[in-house]
Amino acid sequence: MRRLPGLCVALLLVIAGCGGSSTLTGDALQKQDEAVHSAAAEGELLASDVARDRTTEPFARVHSGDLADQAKAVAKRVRDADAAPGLERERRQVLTRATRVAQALEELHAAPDDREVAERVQAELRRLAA
Amino acid sequence: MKLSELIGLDVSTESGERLGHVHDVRAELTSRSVDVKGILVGRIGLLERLGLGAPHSTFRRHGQDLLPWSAVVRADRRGVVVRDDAKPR
Amino acid sequence: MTEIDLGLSLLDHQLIDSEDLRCGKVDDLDLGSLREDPPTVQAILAGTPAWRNRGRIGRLAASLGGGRIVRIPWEDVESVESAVHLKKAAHELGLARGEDRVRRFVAWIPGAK
Amino acid sequence: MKRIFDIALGILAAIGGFVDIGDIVFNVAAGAMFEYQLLWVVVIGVGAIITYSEMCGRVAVVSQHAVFDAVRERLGFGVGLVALVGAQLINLLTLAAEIGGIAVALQLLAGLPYRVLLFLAFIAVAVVVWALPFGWIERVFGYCGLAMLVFAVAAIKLHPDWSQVASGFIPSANTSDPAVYGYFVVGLIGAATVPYEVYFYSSGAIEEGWKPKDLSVNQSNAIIGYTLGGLLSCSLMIMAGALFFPREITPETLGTAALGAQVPLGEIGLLLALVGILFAVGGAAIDTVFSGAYNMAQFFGWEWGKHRKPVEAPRYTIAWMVMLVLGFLIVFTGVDPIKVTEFSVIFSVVALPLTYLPILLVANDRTYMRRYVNGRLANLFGIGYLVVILLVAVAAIPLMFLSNMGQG
Repeated sequence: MRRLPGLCVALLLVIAGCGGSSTLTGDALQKQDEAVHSAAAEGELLASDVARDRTTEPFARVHSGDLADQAKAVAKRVRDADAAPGLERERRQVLTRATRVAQALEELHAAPDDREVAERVQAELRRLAA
Repeated sequence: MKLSELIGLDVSTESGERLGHVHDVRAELTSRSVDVKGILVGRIGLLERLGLGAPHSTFRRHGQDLLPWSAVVRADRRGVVVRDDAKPR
Repeated sequence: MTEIDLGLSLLDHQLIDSEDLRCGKVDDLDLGSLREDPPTVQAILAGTPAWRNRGRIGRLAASLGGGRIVRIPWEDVESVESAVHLKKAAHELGLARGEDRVRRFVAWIPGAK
Repeated sequence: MKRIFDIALGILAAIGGFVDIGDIVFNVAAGAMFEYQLLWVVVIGVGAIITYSEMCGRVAVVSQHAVFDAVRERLGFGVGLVALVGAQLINLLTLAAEIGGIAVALQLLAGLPYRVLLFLAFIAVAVVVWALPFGWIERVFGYCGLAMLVFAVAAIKLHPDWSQVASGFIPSANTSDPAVYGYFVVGLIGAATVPYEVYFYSSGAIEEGWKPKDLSVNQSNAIIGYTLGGLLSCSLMIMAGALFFPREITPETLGTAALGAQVPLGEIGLLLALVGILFAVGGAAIDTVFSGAYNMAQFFGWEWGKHRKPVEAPRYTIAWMVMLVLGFLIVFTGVDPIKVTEFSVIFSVVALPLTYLPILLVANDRTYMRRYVNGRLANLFGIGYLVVILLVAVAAIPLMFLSNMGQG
């Protein structure tokens, strides 16, 4: 029976983790950062194909829009939350990166058949994904 | 009585020893009628219901006993009572 | 002449009418009086209210559904295989009501006939 | 000659019909997250679906018991009804996900607004189910789904490290996050064994009027087709492992899968991938609609079948229509089809034992199966897989929570 309190705490932590608490721990921040990276890296692949005219206009437009939404969702989550003590600087970094990735992808979304825009976006996203 | 009422009833001997439940009803199918021959009594309810004791199943097992209907003294909603000497084994 | 277990080989099996249409399940069996020697299957019972004795879930399902019990005397049974084949057509036995009620709605869709 | 041709066509249809939205989502995500490490799970999943499709087909043809005939007879009314409700809820979620998938694929192809395309997908599925004959549906969607083979070409063109790929077929678990790993094991098995495939296969065998003598041909079609379909699942994972894993990309949409064909193959790769996804997912939507109606009809004893005119099987007809409308309404609320897919796959694993057990029992009953009763091999695999599925079913829900649905 001694284990019961421990179990309860573990359970509560799990529930809290699922419920999306408004305080970002280091781990949670790391997760959000990985999501931004993922959107940027995928956007880079897409932009590179647009720049070389290896895709279709609808696909480039719709998919860049979806990726921009992913980055925007991260930005919103990070903006609305407080960072755990000592993590405020990291929180801002993630927020800035997410916002920039979203902007770059929005640019591609707005001009999905412009090869020059695509080249610029690709370079920007490569930098942001690094 | 309906089959669904008979299946699941308690089975005991006249002297009051509990034998289990009615799992199924064995019958003889002729071109004209279906005559009840006996009841299958056992304790492993769920497995029997799944047909593990079916006469021709690969998984046939002997968790249930066939009591001939002639051994039944009384069968109503309160349960089935069989003669003492019908007790299996 | 074959030995069968009623719960396993009849109960819950498919009913098929003389026109080869599926028309319900064996929801229960009427064994008549158990004082007969031997008792015999008097009739097949089909229809929502017959689920009443099929455990707690059956009782709940029966109370939610409407309809009536259809009694099919054993004389109307042609043969027992994997399904139970009947000697008469579903509508003669009163087993076609459920399908008939819905048929009206389907019939007006182009290409339904 | 014609016979060989027929067999080849049957196999092709089976390959195209194997992959659905669940396979795409879980295989691509697994490759992106664990590279080739989870390939062995696909083999297990494909083995399960082959074992039980074979058994269901044989049971249906020899004993005329489709899956839910067997479920009701063997589990009884009460447990059977629980199994029915569970199966229908899962069918509904799966259907919703597949309709969403059709709309997403159309959107990526044509760029129209998502909700308009959802409605279009709904109408298209309704018209096809209503108007096309059974055999046609299987073939048309199966053949067009073959465009998915572009992913096999993509996987090769991405030059994966083949020795790494090979070692993925040996179970191993080098992971810092066992819950996520476990979640993907459950998901990959669930995606390969989605229950509607078994319902559809068994009822389809009765619809097409197979006789015991046709059994061996049809069965080998399915076995070869599913094996090759499994290779297609593997190539999705290899593609993702070679392209997304090193770049740390976590796929969140179907578009990411299509991008996986575009990067190595360009525009033609993209188009083939989208057309393949469209028909694979569309065919699955149709199979699910049918499966839902089959299950209801078989449990309650209604007349059923596409070979009947709608007025001859009116309750069955209404059943599929209601299924389709409900499935459409679920995605039309705007839920993410990918999320719906994940739920449907994970819950389907939980419900699977109640489908497999009755089939295994009837397949062992000589009264109905006569000389076609399960042999040792079928029982060895049948019982083995039942145990595997039971274990996976027990683990599924806890893993879903522990891994935060694979998010870690």
